[in-house]
Amino acid sequence: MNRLTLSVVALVVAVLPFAPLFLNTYQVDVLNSIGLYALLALSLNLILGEAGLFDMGHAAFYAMGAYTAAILNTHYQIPILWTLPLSGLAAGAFALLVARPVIHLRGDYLMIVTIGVGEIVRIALVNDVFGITGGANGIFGISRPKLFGWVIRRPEEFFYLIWGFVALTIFLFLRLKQSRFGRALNYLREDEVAAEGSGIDTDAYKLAAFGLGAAWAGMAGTLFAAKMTIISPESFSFWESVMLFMIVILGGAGSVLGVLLAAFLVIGLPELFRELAGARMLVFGLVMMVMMVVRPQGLWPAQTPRISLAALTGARKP
Amino acid sequence: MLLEVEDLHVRYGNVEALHGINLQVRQGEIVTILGANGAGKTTTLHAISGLLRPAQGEIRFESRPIHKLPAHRLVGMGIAQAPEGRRIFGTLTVRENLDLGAFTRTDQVQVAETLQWIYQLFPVLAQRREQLAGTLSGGEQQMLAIGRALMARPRVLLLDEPSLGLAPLLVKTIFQTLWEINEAGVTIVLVEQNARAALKLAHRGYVMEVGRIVLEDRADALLANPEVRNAYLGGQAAGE
Amino acid sequence: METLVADGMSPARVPTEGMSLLVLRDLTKRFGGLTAVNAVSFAVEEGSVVGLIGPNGAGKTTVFNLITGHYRPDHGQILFDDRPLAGLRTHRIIARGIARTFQNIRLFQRLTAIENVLAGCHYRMRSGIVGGMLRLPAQRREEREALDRALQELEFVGLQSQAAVLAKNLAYGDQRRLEIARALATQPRLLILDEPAGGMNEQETEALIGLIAQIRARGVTILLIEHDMRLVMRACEKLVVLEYGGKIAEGTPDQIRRDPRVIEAYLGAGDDD
Amino acid sequence: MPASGISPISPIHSASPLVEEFLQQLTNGLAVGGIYALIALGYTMVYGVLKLINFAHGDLFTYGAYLGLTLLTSLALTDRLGFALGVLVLVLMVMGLVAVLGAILERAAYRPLRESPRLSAVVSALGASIFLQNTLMLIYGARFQVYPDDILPTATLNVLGLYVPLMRVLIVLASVGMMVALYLFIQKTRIGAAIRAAAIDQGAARLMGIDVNRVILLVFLLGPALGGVAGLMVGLYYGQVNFTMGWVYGMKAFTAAILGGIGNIPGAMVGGLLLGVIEALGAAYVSIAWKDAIAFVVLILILIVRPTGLLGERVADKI
Amino acid sequence: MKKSLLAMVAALSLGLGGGAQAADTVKIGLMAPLTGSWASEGQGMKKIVELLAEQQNAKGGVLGKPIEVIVEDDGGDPRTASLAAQRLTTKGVAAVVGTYGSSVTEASQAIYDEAGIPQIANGSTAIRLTEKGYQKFFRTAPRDDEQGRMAAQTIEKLGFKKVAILHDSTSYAKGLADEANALLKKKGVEVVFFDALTPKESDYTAILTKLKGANPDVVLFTGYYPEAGLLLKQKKGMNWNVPFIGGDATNNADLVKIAGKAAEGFYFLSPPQPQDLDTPDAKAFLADYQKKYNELPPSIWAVLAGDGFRVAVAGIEGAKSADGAKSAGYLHKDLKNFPGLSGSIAFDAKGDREGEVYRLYKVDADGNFVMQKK
Repeated sequence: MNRLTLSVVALVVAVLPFAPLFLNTYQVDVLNSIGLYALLALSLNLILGEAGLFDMGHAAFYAMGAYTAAILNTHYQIPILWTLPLSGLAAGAFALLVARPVIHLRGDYLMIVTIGVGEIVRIALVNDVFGITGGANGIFGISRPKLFGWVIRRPEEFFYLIWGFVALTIFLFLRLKQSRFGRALNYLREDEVAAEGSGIDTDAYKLAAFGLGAAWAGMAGTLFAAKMTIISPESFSFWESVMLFMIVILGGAGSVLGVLLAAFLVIGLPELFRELAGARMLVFGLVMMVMMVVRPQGLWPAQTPRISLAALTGARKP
Repeated sequence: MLLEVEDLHVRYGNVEALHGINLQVRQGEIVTILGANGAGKTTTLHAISGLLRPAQGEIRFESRPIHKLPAHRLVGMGIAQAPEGRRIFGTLTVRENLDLGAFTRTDQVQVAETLQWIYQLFPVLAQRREQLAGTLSGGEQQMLAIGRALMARPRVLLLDEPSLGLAPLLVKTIFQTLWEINEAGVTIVLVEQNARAALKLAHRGYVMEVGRIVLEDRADALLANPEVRNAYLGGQAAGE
Repeated sequence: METLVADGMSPARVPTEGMSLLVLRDLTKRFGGLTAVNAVSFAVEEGSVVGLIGPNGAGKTTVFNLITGHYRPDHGQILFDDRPLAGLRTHRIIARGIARTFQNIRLFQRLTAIENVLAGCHYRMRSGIVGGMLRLPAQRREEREALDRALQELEFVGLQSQAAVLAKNLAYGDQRRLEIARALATQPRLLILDEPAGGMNEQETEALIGLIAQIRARGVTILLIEHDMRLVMRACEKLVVLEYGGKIAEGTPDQIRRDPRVIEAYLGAGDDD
Repeated sequence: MPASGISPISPIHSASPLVEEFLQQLTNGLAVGGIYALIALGYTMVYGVLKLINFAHGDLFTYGAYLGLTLLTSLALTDRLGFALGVLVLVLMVMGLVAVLGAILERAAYRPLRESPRLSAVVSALGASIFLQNTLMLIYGARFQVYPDDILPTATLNVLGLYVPLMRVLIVLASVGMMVALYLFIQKTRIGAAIRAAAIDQGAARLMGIDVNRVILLVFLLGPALGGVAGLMVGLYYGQVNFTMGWVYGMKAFTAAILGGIGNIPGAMVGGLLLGVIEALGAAYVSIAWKDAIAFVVLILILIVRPTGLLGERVADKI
Repeated sequence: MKKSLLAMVAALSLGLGGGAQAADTVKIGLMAPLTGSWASEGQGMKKIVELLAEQQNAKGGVLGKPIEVIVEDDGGDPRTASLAAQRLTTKGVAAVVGTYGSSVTEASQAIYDEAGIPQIANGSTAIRLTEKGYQKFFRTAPRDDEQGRMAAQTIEKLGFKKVAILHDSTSYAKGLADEANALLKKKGVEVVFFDALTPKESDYTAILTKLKGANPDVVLFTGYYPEAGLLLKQKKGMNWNVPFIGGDATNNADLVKIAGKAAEGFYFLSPPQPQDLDTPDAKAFLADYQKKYNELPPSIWAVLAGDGFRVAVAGIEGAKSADGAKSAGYLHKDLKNFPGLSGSIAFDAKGDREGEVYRLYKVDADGNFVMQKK
């Protein structure tokens, strides 16, 4: 990272916590939306960016988490934020279950299977599977989250909840990236055969990437359910998966900061183009195309090398 | 002069891989290019066959500048390459591979003659003509790669490491055939790691180091050159 | 040492000071109608360097892939350290102490040299998702140790100055050596090299012969496939020759060099280069 | 509560209504599948040569439908030339225009990304898809567009008790005909060989004297042309088109291409027809509401057994 | 490049600005699906509301100030709708009209309620929208249960004994189908088929074949007009002459365009068609609309958005204040027999429209929608 970008990042980090003070509720809500998508995209980035597994059905895991939270909250009156780990677990377990038989599929074949899983989940939700998802109506009446007795209701309040979780996610994921686990995902992205031949259980790591990414998406789903207080299948359509996919690739697969930046653009641009009314999606599509052509590696590609020379020389000294 | 390369510079992005190469190939010659890995031998071949665009310098074929022409135009003019790693079309049959070698030719009768010639040079290809090329062994694939290049009836044949990964017996066979091909009038430019075999076959040789030509001489002179022996022939050979 | 001419029978224990680290017994692999490996048996003694040679398509790489678990044998046995390997997945086999390099270089191209070598350290490390996220002291210690080991291996193959260079930006010979460093980082007892000198010129091959000797001096047993006869003759103490999937000869380099069947099938007559 | 004990399925004229219904559903599925197959060909051809999933292909299909409508109504082709000739001219015009659109798309959105990571081109394709779709909405408006309904003959064939509209038969025949023609072109001609060579190894193809850029251009003319015709056929036969229809059909066709083994031309045909039949039978015998889910479950099961689709090459990783 | 990226981000954050300005106009928000699947409805809504505002302003606006209509696109999707709603709340609107689609409306209800802005929905018929106790939520559209009741009555009255019910899994269509199903069973009418099709496809012959196998007297389709049109057309192609009854979402002129002659004999339930609006006021307005846009409104839902706009204005005028609580209070209590385009309007305590709105229509041989006598 050069000095300019470092200082810009520092500036954003310094200013962001105060954003609700000088933005109106709409603008704060746009930031909340961006934050949710940033969370989802970061979770997809583990699967798609770090491990190189083409997942274009990520909305299924997001839905899994949101519905788990909503059902637990409305049927069993469990406070919505308490369901966070449970919906993460549910989404993660679901991902492991469905990914297990198809984990050997390569590239585009895996992509269509994930698209299929996303559609199957959506259709199941629409058809009110097990009679608990509310069908096309979805689930409503989800209670507002409470944190230390404080009811979170206004966008300004959600801002801190969502972005606090984003900050925690970035912190953890950046560390994970430089760990044994993170490297293993990169090995299998680069060359599966060589990774297996270096003693890495590639199947286990692919599943782990799916499980962890899905679990995180599930937790993002909980926040979404808490924010909207009503969820319905149309919030988890194929289009959502496509948007997340675009965010990760546009940002630069495997790049945490790039993914964040892309979440700002992909979610923010259509808002920026609101003045264009009916033409706003047209301009959005054009901008996507142009950005990709101008920056084929992504807006902010992953930094290499990630192990600094300083760390190398440090390690040599016993 | 059949082929002339003059002050050739090639860049990959910001890195210059060739810093001004000069070489000449006369009609009927076998010329070999030696050098360590990364010296720029393959880059030179790719520039000649049009897969890479030179940043500077000129390549002339029969006195016509060709360095601005795309690869597919050069095949018709008489420059064919059997690339490194063979790059045969694995899911097509042997016969289809050979037919593609003659893609630019329209003289069906003569194409059939060339095909017979190639089956004669490499009888195994005739036996396996209906087989998928990907199922051939490494040596057979190399023969197919050479045969496919010859189907264009080139004036000059560029060969990139034809002995790579081949058993000693096969290397001998291939080099024997290269000699036959040359006898039939095809000029050959040969890039080889197996410097000894290459120099024994070639008339002349060039030695490249990090993007430059450092030595140029008759092949037997290079074979005797102590520097060359030291650098590329591993000092004294085992078994001698 | 005595020559064991192939007869499809299991090899007699060769009386050397070492034990047989790897024993192949009657190994057979078919692909569709093609028998790629046909009842091959041989043994690799602990501490030795054994060469597997033969014409292209003789099934040498298939034998390697059977040993490292990329393929399952249709018939026969592979014993490593007297325990069967059959049915294990590759990473389990690596954990048993077998490491390999590939005929076509398979590095993690967009990662640095040191990260490539760290892949070899992977299975001896413990930390998982939670450890990685929280960066606990145990995990930090483990990372430091792994980094240290990886650097040692880089140094061993002479690439310490290239540690932070992306694998794809390394020279060809350096890439081959990096692959060996990655394999060595798994701390193998048996190292399997598939055409390590492929694409090297004679001088680079010289250096490789030196490196093989060094690896052997560390006590690592080596099994290699190679077409470069100078390397094979000088580095190996035993050669196994395959043709059409079957073993046609086994013995010392000198014996093999004079074996008429090997000359006919593989080496060719006449001058010896 | 039904008071009577009469079965809801009353006997119809045929001896075996169950068999009849099954056959009817089979023909229903084949008719839809033919359209899927025609679109799937575009995906598979582009994928074969560029390893790119052209997510904008579905929108080219929509353009075929819209351009067809505009040409049909503004030029009054069938009035002037008669039905058969008019439709033929219309088909050719739509093919040509959509092919040109495909070529422009290749030039603008994909060629600059040819050396880039594959997924970058996928995102560019998605962007192009959004762009194309919304352009159409701005030009024609968001309302459904409707083909004049007096153009096609409405004759219905009654074969063994099955009602098969004549146009359906024609559509299936036309689809199969175009597919066979394409297959022969790829397999038997010199240019077809060049396409196959470029699909395997572009660099080697250039060394054969093949102009790879022209091959890619050709693929981006042929695939969209077939997609455009499919759009026209849907418009002519079903009568209504809307600017988002390419998204639905495109996804189905992409599924079909994968089912058959992407990159494989006969695979796209088999995959398309099979997907149509699976959908029809799934709707008939399991549940209409779960039809798409059933199709995906079948796809996943097939991929578990055959990881590269029905006719896809099984690429063993060469080690 | 980095710099230009930063510039983009900066532009983005600035572009999202533009808060409320000084109130020299009365702002009325319209939330409508201008893009996405229901863009055609949304654009109709926009045209109607803008024309009405123009006319109102010509008459002097409201409270002596001109009316400014602020349109936000909800994309027909709940998440975008919640952002659109937030944005409208920051613009100082006195009331919001819209939107089309119950779940989309639902995603915005709480936001307006918390901001104290009255919302008058048009194309949102789900029962529960008015069961939550929001005091500032109204709708000009009738509720699904009323339509369900009407559907069951009609089927009974027309004497059908075996009914097949087909919906499209959307919240609205499923709700209506469930409602009708329960009522029909209660009345002793046999329901021989109940399932959902997948919207947006072109070929429904597989479904029709299955339907035919169930041999119903009549098919009740509760989904939308594009699918209804195709069903009718393909049903005719199969030589199957069973009558079809549609719900109010099939009320769209495009239905006949899609189905062609096959539309003849199709029944549907709907609030009165734009052209059946019989008050002179409505007739005059439709003439103006035709003059300005050279077409008729796409459906009754757009007209109901127009009514929403008029009601919103009436509320402000009646309360003599742009304050949300006051105008909402006026609408609940004091608005009686308000002359809307779709007939007289009054709201009950829940914010639902009072009175029976539904009519039975039948398509005649020329493709006209003919209102049947009650």
